[in-house]
Parts: sequence; C-alpha cells; structure tokens
Amino acid sequence: MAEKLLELRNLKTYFFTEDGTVPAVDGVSFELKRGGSLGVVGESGCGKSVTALSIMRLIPQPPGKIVGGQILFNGEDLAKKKESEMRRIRGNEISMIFQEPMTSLNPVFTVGDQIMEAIILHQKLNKREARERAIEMLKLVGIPDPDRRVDEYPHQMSGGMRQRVMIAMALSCNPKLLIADEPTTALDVTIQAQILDLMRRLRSEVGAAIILITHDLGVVAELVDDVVVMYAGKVVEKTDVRSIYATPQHPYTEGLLESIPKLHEERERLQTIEGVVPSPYSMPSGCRFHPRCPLARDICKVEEPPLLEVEQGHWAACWKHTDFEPMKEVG
Amino acid sequence: MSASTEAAAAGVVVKEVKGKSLGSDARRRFFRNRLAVLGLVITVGLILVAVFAPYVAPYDPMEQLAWQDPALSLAAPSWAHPFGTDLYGRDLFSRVIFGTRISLAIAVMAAVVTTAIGITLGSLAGYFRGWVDSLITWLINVVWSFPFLLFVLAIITIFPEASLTIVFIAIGVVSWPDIARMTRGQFLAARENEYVEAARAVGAGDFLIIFRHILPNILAPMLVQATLAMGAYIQLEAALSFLGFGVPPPTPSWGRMASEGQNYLFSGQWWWSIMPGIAIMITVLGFNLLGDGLRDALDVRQQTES
Amino acid sequence: AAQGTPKYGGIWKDALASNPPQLDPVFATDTTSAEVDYQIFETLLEYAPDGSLAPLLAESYEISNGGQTVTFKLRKGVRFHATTEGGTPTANGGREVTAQDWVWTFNYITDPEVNSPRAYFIDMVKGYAEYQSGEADHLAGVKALDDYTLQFELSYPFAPFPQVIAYNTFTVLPREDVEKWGKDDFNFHPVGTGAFKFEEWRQDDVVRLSKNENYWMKDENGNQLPYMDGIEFRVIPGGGATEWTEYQLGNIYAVNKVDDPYFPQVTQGVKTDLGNGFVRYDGPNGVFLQRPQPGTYYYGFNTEIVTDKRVRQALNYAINREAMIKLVINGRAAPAKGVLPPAIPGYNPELKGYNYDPNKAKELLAQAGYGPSNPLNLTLQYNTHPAHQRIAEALQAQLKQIGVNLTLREVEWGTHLDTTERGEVGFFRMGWVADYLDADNFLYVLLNSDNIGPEGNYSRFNNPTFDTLTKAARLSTDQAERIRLYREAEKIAVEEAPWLFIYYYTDDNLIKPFVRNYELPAFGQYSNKFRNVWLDL
Amino acid sequence: MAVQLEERPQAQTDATLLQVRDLVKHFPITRGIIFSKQVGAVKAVDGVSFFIKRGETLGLVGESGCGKSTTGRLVLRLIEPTAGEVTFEGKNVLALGREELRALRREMQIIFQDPYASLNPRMTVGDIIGEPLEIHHLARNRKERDQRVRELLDVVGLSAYHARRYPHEFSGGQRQRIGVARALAVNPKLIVADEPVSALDVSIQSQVINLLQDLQREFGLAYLFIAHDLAVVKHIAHRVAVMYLGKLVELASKKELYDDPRHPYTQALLSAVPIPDPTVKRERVILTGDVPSPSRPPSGCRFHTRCPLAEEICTQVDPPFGEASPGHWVACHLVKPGKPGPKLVASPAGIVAGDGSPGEEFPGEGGS
Amino acid sequence: MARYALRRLLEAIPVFLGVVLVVFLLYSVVPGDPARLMAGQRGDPATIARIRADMGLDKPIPEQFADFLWSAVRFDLGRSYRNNMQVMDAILQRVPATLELVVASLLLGGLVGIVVGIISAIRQNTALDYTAMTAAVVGISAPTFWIGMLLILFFALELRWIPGTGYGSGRWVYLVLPTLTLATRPMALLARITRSSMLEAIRQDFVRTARAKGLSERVVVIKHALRNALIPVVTVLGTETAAMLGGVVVTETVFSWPGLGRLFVEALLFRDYPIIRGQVLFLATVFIAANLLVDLSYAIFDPRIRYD
Ligand SMILES: Nc1ncnc2c1ncn2[C@@H]1O[C@H](COP(=O)(O)OP(=O)(O)OP(=O)(O)O)[C@@H](O)[C@H]1O
Ligand SMILES: Nc1ncnc2c1ncn2[C@@H]1O[C@H](COP(=O)(O)OP(=O)(O)OP(=O)(O)O)[C@@H](O)[C@H]1O
Ligand SMILES: [Mg+2]
Ligand SMILES: [Mg+2]
Repeated sequence: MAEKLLELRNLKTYFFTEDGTVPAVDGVSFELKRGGSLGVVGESGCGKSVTALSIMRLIPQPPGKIVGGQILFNGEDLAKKKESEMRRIRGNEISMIFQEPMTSLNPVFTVGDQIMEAIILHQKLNKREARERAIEMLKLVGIPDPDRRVDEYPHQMSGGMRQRVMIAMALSCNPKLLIADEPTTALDVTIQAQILDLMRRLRSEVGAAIILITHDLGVVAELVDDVVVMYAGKVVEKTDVRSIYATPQHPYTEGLLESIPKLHEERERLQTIEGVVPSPYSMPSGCRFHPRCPLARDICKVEEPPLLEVEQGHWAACWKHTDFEPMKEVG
Repeated sequence: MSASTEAAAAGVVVKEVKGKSLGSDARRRFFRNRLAVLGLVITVGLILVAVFAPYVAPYDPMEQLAWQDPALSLAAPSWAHPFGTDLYGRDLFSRVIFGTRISLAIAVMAAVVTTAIGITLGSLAGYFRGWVDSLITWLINVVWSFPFLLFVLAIITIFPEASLTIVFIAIGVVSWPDIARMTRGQFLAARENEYVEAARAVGAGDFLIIFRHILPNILAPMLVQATLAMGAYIQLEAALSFLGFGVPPPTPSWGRMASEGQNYLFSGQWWWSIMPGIAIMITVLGFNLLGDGLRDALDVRQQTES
Repeated sequence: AAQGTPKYGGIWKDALASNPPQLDPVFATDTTSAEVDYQIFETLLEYAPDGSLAPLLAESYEISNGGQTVTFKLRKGVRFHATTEGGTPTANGGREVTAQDWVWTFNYITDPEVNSPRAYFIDMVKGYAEYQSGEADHLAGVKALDDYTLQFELSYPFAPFPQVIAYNTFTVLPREDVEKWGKDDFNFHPVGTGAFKFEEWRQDDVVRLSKNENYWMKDENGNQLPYMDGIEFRVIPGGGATEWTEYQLGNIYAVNKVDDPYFPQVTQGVKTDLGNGFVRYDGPNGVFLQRPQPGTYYYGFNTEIVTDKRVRQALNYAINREAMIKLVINGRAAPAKGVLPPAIPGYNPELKGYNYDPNKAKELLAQAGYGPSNPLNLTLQYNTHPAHQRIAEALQAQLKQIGVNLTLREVEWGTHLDTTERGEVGFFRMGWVADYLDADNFLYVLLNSDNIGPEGNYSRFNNPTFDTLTKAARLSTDQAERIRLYREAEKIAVEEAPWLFIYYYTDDNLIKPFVRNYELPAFGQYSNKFRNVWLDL
Repeated sequence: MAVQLEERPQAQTDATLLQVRDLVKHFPITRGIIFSKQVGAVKAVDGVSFFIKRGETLGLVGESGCGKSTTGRLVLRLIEPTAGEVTFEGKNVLALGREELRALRREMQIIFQDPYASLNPRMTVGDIIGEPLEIHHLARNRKERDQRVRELLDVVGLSAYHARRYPHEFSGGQRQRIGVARALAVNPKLIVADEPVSALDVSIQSQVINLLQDLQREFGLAYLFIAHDLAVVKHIAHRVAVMYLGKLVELASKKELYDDPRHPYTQALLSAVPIPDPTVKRERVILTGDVPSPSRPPSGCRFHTRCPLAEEICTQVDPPFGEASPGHWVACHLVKPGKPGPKLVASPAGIVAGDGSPGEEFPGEGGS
Repeated sequence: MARYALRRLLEAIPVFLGVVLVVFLLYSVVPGDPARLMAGQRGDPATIARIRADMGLDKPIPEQFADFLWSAVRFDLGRSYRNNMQVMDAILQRVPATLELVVASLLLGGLVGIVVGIISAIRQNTALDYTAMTAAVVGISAPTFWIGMLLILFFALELRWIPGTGYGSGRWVYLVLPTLTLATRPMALLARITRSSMLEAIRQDFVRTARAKGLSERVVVIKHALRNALIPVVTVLGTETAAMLGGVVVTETVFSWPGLGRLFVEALLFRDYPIIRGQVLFLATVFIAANLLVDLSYAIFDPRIRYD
C-alpha cells in the first residue's frame, strides 16, 4: 500500500549566473509515500526551496536549470514533461504554499478571485460554482465569515489569514502532493501554532502527501513523519522524525540539534558549529561540511561521502560510518 | 516580521561571503554592460574633446573664412572641412568641437545648481522632518507642478537678455524638485536604517550622521539622477535655442547651431543643422546610456515611487 | 490686363508670419496685421504701386490756405460690409459711407480714451493737443462740409499730410459695429469697406476673408471686383522652412521675403529687369518679384555715448557693405549710402556716403586714440531674430579686421526698444520702413532733436543746422524746395554719422505661376491688395 | 494613579541599574501635507515599568509589533517618550541635556536585529568600531584608536586584519559580532540587544549567544534582551518580561515564568512554541484570532479578545500590573496574590508525558 | 475611495495656492513697468498712471496678491497686452488643438510604448528587446525640433505622403507628423519604464504563486504581472502628459499648430506678460489636476489605495 507518490533521484538543479555556477541542488534523492509527510530541514541557502521549485518545475530559467536526475511523480518523470503538461499538474495534483504570505498573493485581486482561478482552470467549474468552492475552502481553513472575506483583498487580511488563504488555494483542487515552503516562518508564534494546527488537521482530512520545508526543527518535529536534512545542496541525512532527534547520525545534524536553545531543557552553554555556510560559488571539495566538522579527516576533504543506510531506514552521508574508509559499507 | 528579514538577510550571507567590495561589484556589473561602456566612452570622449578643444579643432570656431573665399560659405563637408562650413565659412567641425564645451558647461553647471539646491532642501526635509519637511515638500510640489519647459522659458524671459548663466540658473531653479524629492525619500529611508540609529546610539551628532552616514549612502542614486539629467539639459538647451531663448551668439552652442542651420536643412545644406544635431544626439545618448548603466550597476531602483 | 481675361473664383492662400496682433486698424502697428487690414479696410487715399498717391475712398483732394486746409471729395456709393462672419448681418447693415463717418472715425482714433498708438501721426490736425489733453471733447480740425466733403484744418502747413492720411490706420470705421463690440473686441470682429469681408479668425491658425459682393470698385472693363471668392491667411510662424514646405506643397501661393537658404532656388530661370531696381524671375519654382522697399537698415550710435564723430565715421568706413550683403542676404539689398532709401522722394542718387576703406577707418580710429594697444570695445545690441543675428555676426567679423572688438548682445524686441528709447544703449540695430512716402518720415522723425527718445531719434542726434533744415522742409509746400532742404540735411547726417548705414531694404515675393495681376506694391508685399488678383487655375 | 505606584516592579537594592516607570510612546498618525493633523495614535508602548539590575539580563518577549523595539529605543532615548520615566543609575534619562545624553551613550548601548542594515556599508569595520571612540574622545590619537579597535575585534572573536574590511565582506554572524564590538567600544554598563540573533541561521545563532554570555561574564554587562524566541530568552535571561500590545503582561524570574506562568497569554505563548522533540507531547492552547492593531487596542484587558478565560471585568477594566508573588508581576484580573493563577493547560511549556524522552535526562527546570 | 479622493483634492489646494504665489511673484519681479509695456511705444505718463491704477499696480504687494488670487480662482487672468483679448479666452481657444495633439500623442505613445515595453520584458535579452530599447534610448536622445523637421522633410517634402503642416482644418493627416514628433519621448520613456516595471513585477512572489496554480504564461503575464506593473507606468504617463503640455511648445512651433504652445511662444516674443502668466498658471493647474487624476487612477489599479 505504501506506494511511492514522489521520488527524487539524484536531482541536480544548477544556477548559471554571471559569477559562476551555483549547484543549488546537487544530487538530492528522497521519496515520499502517498499520503505521507516529509520534512526538509537545513540552513538558509542549502537548497530547500530550489528542490521544491524543481518539483514544481518553477525554477526561473535562465539562470536556473534542472541539469540531471529524475523527479518521479506517480511514476512519471516530471523533469521530462512538457510545459503544457506541467501546467495541468501544477495547482492541481501538486500545489505549493510559500513562505511570504504578505507578498505571495496578488495585491490587486480579491482572495476569492485568486482561489477561483485555479478551480476554474483545473476543475472546469463555472464562476458561480468556483466561488462556492472558494468559500467552502475558506471555511475549511478556518477563516471566519468566509462569505464576506472571499471578496476582500489580501491587504485587508492579517498575515495569518493570508497564509490560510494560501493554504485554501493550494488545497482547492485536492492535490495529491502539497509542498509547504516555510509556511510559518514569517508568522508569530501564536499564529504559527494556529497554522500548524490547521495543517495537522487538514492532513488527516484531505489526505494529501506533504513536503514541509523549514529551518525550524521544532516545526518538523510537530508535523511530519520523515525528515531529510540538507546541507549545501546535498542530503546529509534522512530518516524518520524520531530517529533524527534521538540518534542523529551526521555531525551536522548533531551540531544543529545541540546548538539550539530549547524550551524544555536547560543548558549551561550552547554548542556551536564553527565557521560559516560555504559559498555556493566555491563549494568545498569532498564532504561539503568538512571545513566546519569537528570530526573531519583527510578523506573528508577529498572524497564525497555516499549516503549510507546506517540503520534501518536511517541514511547519513558521513565517512565516520565507514571509519573513514571510502569503500567500507555499513549494515 | 523579524523572521522574514531573517530569511532575506540570510539569503545574502551566502552571496556575500565571497567578499567582493560594493564598488568592484558595481564596476564589474557596469563593465559587463556593453551599452553602459559605450555611454562611458562617449562621455569621457566628449570631456576630452572639450578640454582639448583648441588642439583638436583645426580652425578658430569664430573665424569667418567666407570673406576671403566666398566659396567657403556653406561649403559641403570635405577633407578640409569634415562637417562643412556655415554661411560665414566658419568651420562647423571646429564649432561642433568647441560646442562641446558650451553644452557640457550647461549640462554640468545646471546639474550642479540643481543638485545643490535639491540636495540641500531634500536633506533638510528628510532629516529634520516636521514643519521643515512640510514646507519643503510643499515647495517641491509647487515647483513640480509647473510644466518644465514653460517654466524655464518664463524665467528666462524675466531677464532682458539671455546668457549662459541665466539659462542654467533657470534650469536649476525649475528642476531641483526631482533631486530634492529623491534626496528626501532617500533620507527618510536612510534615517530609518539601523546603522543611522546605531550612530545616534553611540552619540553621533546631526552633522556626522548626515555627512558620514546618510549622504555617502545616497550618492549612487543621485549620481544616476544627475547623469540622466545632464542629457536632458543638453536637449533643453537645444529646445531653448530653437525657440530663440538659448545662449546668445556667436557662442557655438550646439542647440544654437542646429537651429541656425535648420532652414538650410530644406535647401540642401543639411550639414549646418545635422552635424550639431548629431552631436547633441550622441551626447545625450552617452549620458543616457551612462546613467542607465550606472543605475543598473549601482542597483538603484527606478524612481517610480515618490 | 495683359495677362488674359480675368477668371472669377478661387481662394487666395497666403502665409502670415505670426498671429496678427491686431485686426483693428486703430491699434494695428505691425505689417502682419496690416496685411489683413488692407483687404478689409480702406483709406481716403492709397499708394499706387509706383509710390504715387492715388484716390481711394476720396475721389480727389485739395490743399488750400497756405497748406493748412485739406479738403477731400468723397466717393459716392461706398458701403460698409453688410454681412460678416458666415453671413451674419453687421450692425451697420451695409449702409453708405458719408463724411460724418469719417469725422466720427478720426475723432475715435484721436480719442485719448481709445489711445491709438498711431493717433500722433495726425497731431498737426487742429485741436489734436486739446483733445488729447482733455481740454476739448472732440477733434476740432476735422469737419464734414456735406455728406461727401471732408475737411481737415491743420495747425501748421504740413506738406506730407495726404501721404500720412494714406496710412493704414486712417480707414473709415462703421460706428455701429465699433460700438457694438467695443474697443477691445472690434479687433476680433472687424468690419470695413474693403474688397473682402472678415469671415473667421482662428487664433494662431488662420484668418479667413470672403469676397465683398457689394464692393464699389469695378475693373476697367466694368467687371465687379474682386475676382476671387476669398482669402485664407495661414499663420506660419517664423516663415522659413515651414513656409517653404507649404509653398512647395501648393498650400500657399506666395512666399514673402523668401528666406536666404532658398534664394538660389528662386532666382533660377528667366530674369527680366523691369527698371528702377525691379526684377522678375520666371523659374521652376514660380515667379519671383523683387523691388526696392522704402526702408533703411542701420545700426544706430547713441551720439551721447559714442560722442566721437571719428569713431562713428571709422566704423562706417570699416565695413564692406557689398560683401556683407552678398554673403549674408544673398545680395538682396542695396548698400546704404545715407538715410533715405531710393523709393522716397528726395532720395539722392549722387550721395557719396562711405565706401569700404579699412585703412581710412584705422586712421580715423588712431586719431580718436584707438589702436592695437588700446582697442575699441563696443557692444552691439540687437533684437532676437536670425536675420539680425546673421548681419551682426558678419559685422563682428568685419570690425575685427580693423581691431575693433564687438560684443553681441541679443535681447527681446520689447526690451531692445525700451532701452534704446531711453538712450541706455550705445550701439543698436534698427530698421525703419516708411509709414508714408516722404523724407519727413525719415529725416525729421528719426534724426531731428524734437524727436529724441521714443519719438524716433534713438541716436539722440542733435545738430542745429540739421534741425532747422528738416523743420523748414516740413512746413514748406514747395516740393522742389523741400527736396533741396532734405538733401542738404541728409548730407549733414552722413557726415556726422549718427548711424552705421547698412542697407536699403529690398522686398521680394515668390508667387505661383498661375497668379495673375499681382504686383509688388511700393511699401512692400504686406500692403498688397488682392482686389484685382485672379487665379488662372 | 498614585496609589498604584507600589505595584510597579521596583528593585529595592541599589544594584538597580535601570528603572523604567510607566513608559508610554504613542506615534501620532497624521493626515495632510501642510495642515497635517493628528487623526490617531499607534500606542506602541503604553505604560511599561520594569527594572534591570547590574549584570543582569532581562528578556523581553512578545509578538511582532507589540512594542519591544520601541521600548528598547525609549530606554536609550533614541526616541522621545510620550510619558513616563527612565532612570539610569539614579539619573533621570529623560531630563538629560544634549551633552549629558551624549555621556549617557557611553553607559548604554544597543545592538540590532539586522546585521545587514545596522552597519554602514560605506565605512570600514575599523571606522565603524572606532567611531564611538572618536565621538567620546576615548582614544588620544589614531594609533591608540586602532589599537583599541584591534582589542575589541579580538574580544568578539574577529581578527585585527578585519578592521580594514567593509561590512559586506562578512557573514551575518560576523557582522553581528562587529555590532557587538561597536557597542562594547564605550565600555557600557547596559546593552539593549534588539533581537540580536533572530536574523541569523540556527547554526550561527549559538555563536552569538555564547559570545553575549561570555561578555556579560567578563565585563559585568547588563542586557535588555529583546527576542520573540522564547527558547533563546530562556537560555540567556535571568528574568523575563512578556509584552502584549504595548503593555507588560507578566514579569518574573526565568524559572518562575517558564515553570509557573500566571498570565493566560504567557501560558498560550509558551504552549505554542514548537519543541524540536517529537517525543514531547503537550497539551496545546491555540489562541484564536490575530493580535489587534496597536492603533485601536481593545478596551479593558488588551488580551481579552483572544483570552479563553476572559470574564466580564476583563472587557471593561485594564488590569493593574501587580506583584502576584515576590518578584512576579502579572497584569491579569484572574490572578490573585497568593493564589494559584488561572490555568489554560496543566503545563504550558513542559512535558506531559515522556516515553523515554531525552527531556528527562535533564532534571530540574524542564519537568513539571 | 471617496475619502481618498477628497483627501487628495484637499491636499492639492495648498499646492495650488503655492502655484498662484509663484506665478504672482514671477510676474511682479518682471523688470520694467508692465504698465509702460501696455501703454505702448509712446505711452505718456498720464496713460501709464491710468493703466497702473487699472491694474492695481499701485496697491501694496499683499493686496495685489490677494486680488490676483481672487481673479485666479475666478479664471479671470486679465487681458493680453497685445490685443486685449481675455487671457482665459485666448487660452481656451487654443486648448482644442493642443488637446487633440496631446491626446493623439498619448494614445500613440502610450499604446506603442507599453506594448513594446511588455514585449521587451517578456522577450528579455533577445534581439527584439535590444533593438526596441536601443531605439527607445535613441528616441529620447534626439532633439525634438529636429525630429519634427526631419519628419516634414521626409514625409511631406520628399514622399509627399502628408499634404502639409498646420492644423489642416482638423483633417487627421495633419495630425500625423506632429503626433509622431510629440509621441517620440513618451513612447520611448514608457517602453523603458514598462519593461523595467514588468521585469520587476514578474519577479514578484505572487507571480510565482500564479504559476504554481498552473496558469498559462500568458495569463500570468497579462493578468497578474501587468496590472501590478502598470502602477509606475501610470505615474510616468501622468507626468509625461504634463511634460507634453510643455513639450508642445516646440512641436507646435515646428508644425504651425495653433495650440497653447504657439500662444506661449508668441507671448514670449512680445513679452505679453498676462498671457505668459495666465498660461503658466493655467497649465500648472492642469498639471495639478492631471496628477490628481493619476493618483485617483492608482485606486483603479491598486485596491490597497481604494480601501485606504
Ligand atoms: N534565481 C537564482 N539565481 C541564482 N542563484 C539562486 C537562485 N535561486 C536560488 N539560488 C541559489 O540557490 C541556493 C539555494 O537556494 P534556496 O532558495 O533553495 O535555499 P533555501 O534552502 O530555500 O534557503 P532559505 O531558508 O533561505 O529559503 C542558494 O545558494 C541561492 O543563492
Ligand atoms: N516610528 C514609528 N512611527 C509609527 N509607528 C511606529 C514607529 N515605530 C514603531 N511603530 C509601531 O509601533 C508598534 C510597535 O513597534 P515595535 O517595533 O516596537 O514592535 P516590536 O515588538 O519590536 O515588533 P518586531 O518583533 O516586529 O520587531 C508597531 O505597530 C509599529 O508599527
Ligand atoms: Mg527557501
Ligand atoms: Mg522589533
């Protein structure tokens, strides 16, 4: 039953800019079950959004280009689809919520218009029916007084409300996959809680699979089953959500978890990951984390570690699992 | 809100760690833009021509050769006179070369006057706000309400005779609001900058804040604005000359020459008007390309909001 | 008449150099307005193309009482326009003009409330001063002896009075219409007796006139005049290229004072010398007519500023008038030797004037204390116009040759006039085209010390002998005696050199070949009347 | 109002560095260009009182727009308050003249949230850090200034050669260090840290937090630490104040506040924070609605529109900021001194049930 | 919306007052005595004195200003020195011709400019884009009178496609060349501004949202991006309209077009101060009104203003 809805195989999306090539996503693979939920975490600029946009095939081109890999959605490779075919999928089978609720809605159209647009396009409903549906969706995402609100403009709504509208819009055509790119980052804690609560509720109601992109490890913990940790365009670790917190297998993940202050724990002093995120124009050779890694050895500087299954369903890309020997596999 | 800046800001980390300086970055962007470089070449070329006019020009621009040789009246372009001659047998090539001085002088002086008034008033308004701002904003709106050319003409005609000084003063008096408005906007934005607040927090006075923290940071848009304006002023001089209100003769201003020669356009002696006209066009083009290039390179946003 | 049988119909299309400032002849002072007014309004006398006086609304006149009474016999059957502006009836209803109308008109013109800028032309009419100052309530010196007899009494004998009365301000006006519109608006609704009636004036665009069906004049074969159905004056600012284009495109039929760039093109073709400086070219671009015009172009010295006669003379010797005229205005003028242009009675063909003699000029300058070590610096002020600029620049170059530094100063006409009138300018451009064809209009008006300042003597020339001579010539009724006096006076003026004499005006006109009966009048193209012209289309 | 004076948090000891009383800042909303008239006010800060002791960190938390930054700026007198009192080491800050205010700038400093906007891009790092030294004549000459700049760079973990560079050549965390160095240049006693780590990536945040803590220890600094991240505040602060719509709703020591939050808003806030531990299960309070606009704050208790426990009185009367227990101030009608406060959830921040959760490995603060 | 409109209107009042003040000052610093100018060449002192009294020039300056202001709001701008025409009449007579020209140029410039701008933006960095933008920058660089003369030379004299210059009794062919001349600048300017503002709009987050819905590129560009991009374009359109009111001076002179520009030039040449003053005041007022319209039209494009 756990059929794959989405599978990324060695996805590579590069940006060819004046200053050089940015390997924003450089061989990312993961999979998502039908109705499953996956969190993608990582620091700013590690390629989370680019991964999501690649799936949607919304990479600005130029300068961006999917240069390799496959995006298998329902077994079909989206990377090879024609633009017209993609349009049928976007907003219909795969939809997306963006980080900035303030700017992601068009200020000159009513929220109703903007929701109806996708409904009319994909569901072939007429205007009146589409409006009904839009109101229904607004009700679903918990917007009070949806009959009135449907005719309001984005600027008349608060950030939280707008994000609800975005969610309503994304869900309006019953997508099979919902990609949420930092849906709560721009929101206040109490509003964030509302939205997370809403998403949790909708997940069970709508049944869409979810990819949740965030840099907030707390949000991931609350909402998804599986987690992918990215660093500098690469997946460094992936596993289920419990294991990632309990037994992180990559020094980066470990460092990350240790460096954030936590509400339910008291620490004398925070751990730090020294150094900075590498420049995308000059990625370190070998393991991209090696300049900041406390465990780094010579091999890390030259050989890129493969993503190894270090435990059942727990993958990590670090030489430490091979005792820093390139060829040694672990069970 | 905090989190949104976070993402935006963090996005830059990656880009900027490379450690290119603002200037070199802009320079690189500028020199990659072929049109911008063309603009720069034109402008620099013109400045050189203006500076070395006496050495470049083959003849005295005022010398009327036709008295000695009537054939040199309205002579067509030739090797001896590449741009031809005018009615009096003055060498148009030399006149166009010397015209560079006048045109650039008008452009530069008008820009200086404009910028001086504009920056002063704009800074006052933007920095002190309150009634000073209200007053200056009002003045800006008032002056801005006058159709540019008409107002310049109206001012010029107050004076009994036209002169170079009057022309650029009139231009300055009329066209400062643009730069003042921009300066004011930049000031309002800049004074909200945290580094300005930080400077105040460490005890910096108004003077330091204006001259060290705000002005240097708004130079780029003003440079762009001034460059584009210079092109506009050269054109304005041409329009004024055409209407008969420009720089008085025999000063070889391009606008004057182009308009003196305009009637000869239809009688076959096209060069009298066309040559200075082309000079105007190339110069304005140069300033426009340079301004556009600077804007793109310095990443100054289009002045759409006011 | 030699040009075939006249055809009726057609519209005369012509250009005006600017929007006419004034169509009310009482206020019009410029040639553009006059050009239109000549078609609508009529004077007692007019100038024939040869410059002689001819009867118009007066059939004849008589001078008596030692030159102090002038009596006009008026033509019968002259009517004001009955309709105007699209056929709307005029207030006067097209009634006949009588001597009373003339009396009213002259009173109106000289009324101080009306403030006509040309009223002073007839300040010799008895009672003028009293009326102006408010002591009298009317102009005493003009009377209607009967319906068709009009008499003027002058305070002193004034020989050129008939010439003055032919000036285009002194036309008969229909009292009803003037009063209907008032002095501000009659300008926009002019009504007269002329061959053409006012139809429409679209500001800055066009003035349209239509044929006056009730016009009193017939041609020699008894055909009703005018021949053409109307006139369309297009306002084409600045003349120049646009006017030329319009002519080329056939949108106008005549170009007055063809601009220099096109001159070589219009002087192609067959040249006919008609004598007295009249020339006619029949070329591919049409018929080009040229004739001397009663006007002089000069640079005035303010004799109170440039006091040294030698300097003034030196400059007169320093310029090569022929070369200048040839280069700058295509040779379209005669070098000026003195004050009086050829068309004026009293013009002295024998006058020696100044020839081009740079050495003599330098010599005189040296005597005056100027030389290479102490060059003469002078500023010439002229009013904004390309033609003036061109001559000024040429002058500048020529004076350079004798070591004089001339600075050019271009100002607007109003300012120019103002400052020269007040005597603030040392060296200034001026031109004078006769108001009436008499030497008085030049020598007395421009150089007699009575007229220093705004009256016309901008040079502030003050020479007692000259004054006596010109005053005497004014009062004399003996034409030969007058001419003698004027020639003597002019000699003094040339010797004293209050002016830098430049040239005598020449007028020219380019017309389409199908235009018939077209003559260039004595005052110049602007004084043309189109009542006889017909189009061979 | 005078009777309520005692209710305001006021430190008894002379260890008090900063005392803030009834601080108010209303930003006027004006219309019109010339004849501008005030049509309303943003009540950004509307009666805030607290104190900070020497060497102490007071955390100030609250949602966006509740007036945290405005409070910080008022304390430094970067903006003029509408009303209220700020006393620093016994000096009335608001009464200071121009020169005295300048002198005060040596005592109090600020570091900002945005590491990009807070450094003048056209000045070298050396000039940025050296500017306060120049202004306050803390260096006799250029050499001395440079020497001091190098020291400061060293203190914040940067190298001397960095002084010649421009801000954009640094990463966010490094820039934040430069900001700290500038603040330290004058040897201040109090630093207002306005969300100093919010803009930083998680892996960088901890570097800056550690630095701030180290500096506090080394120089005896006091911080007014503004943040919206409750976990960060919990880590760094000694006492914590919670702000809602221009008012403080609760102020207590860290332990008290996190373990025993009295105000319903504090409780909701704590329960809303996602905890990066899937094993931690919590009862959540989800507040409904949005934060009202500070230009039209609700009557009575400003929180009543979103408070699940609101009663009639809450809509009418603005609750006083009273001391519910020693050192623990709350502004809530439902909180009575000495009695347990209202409870939205059993333990807002803490762990309800753990199945072998790592949380239990740290006894003490986290447990219920 | 109504409140917004009203507020903008009220804000325009002080600006209008300022305009009147500047015009008044402009006029009262004119060197030389206007009464003398009016009295004409031979005006005697009595006449001048009478005219002075008539014009109120003997009153104190503030009173003169008050009178002037009062006349200005009644559109009583005095009479021309030259022909005594009511200045307001003189202006109103010229308005239709200028309006025709300005409207035609705006339509041409606006339409072509905006369309070219959009195409350039969509086809960014293509040969088409480069060509259009180069043409635009060249178009902005050429002196206006020159463009006009060359057009006449080429289309009227050489090709004879156009029967001539002038108002041509309202025949539209006559409008072609002056319109082309006057429209060059706004066309070029609008093309540039539309392009950059489109490029900016296309980068916006909500455009990405629209794409994520599966909308076709055409809908995304035309519906979502353009409407937002038009806001700065409207601003430029507004200021350009106003600038054109000044720019007609040159164009109308070149083409003998009987509009406001000609009136102004003639007035300048004759120092007909009442006309100069009246027209500057009139056009400034039109400018203020145009700005007001532009501001109000924002509300059409931008609901954020509508619901202010
Ligand atoms: N249009 C673009 N042109 C050039 N580089 C780009 C572009 N978009 C993204 N990148 C680069 O791709 C890399 C990954 O960016 P991405 O937006 O996926 O990061 P992210 O993980 O989503 O970060 P954040 O948390 O800040 O959203 C970054 O280095 C970024 O600079
Ligand atoms: N200069 C100002 N003029 C007008 N209103 C202002 C000004 N500064 C702040 N405000 C308003 O005052 C309120 C409080 O702002 P403040 O910046 O103090 O909030 P904050 O708690 O720091 O929020 P954030 O977490 O977003 O930084 C906000 O509604 C804000 O819009
Ligand atoms: Mg992202
Ligand atoms: Mg803040």
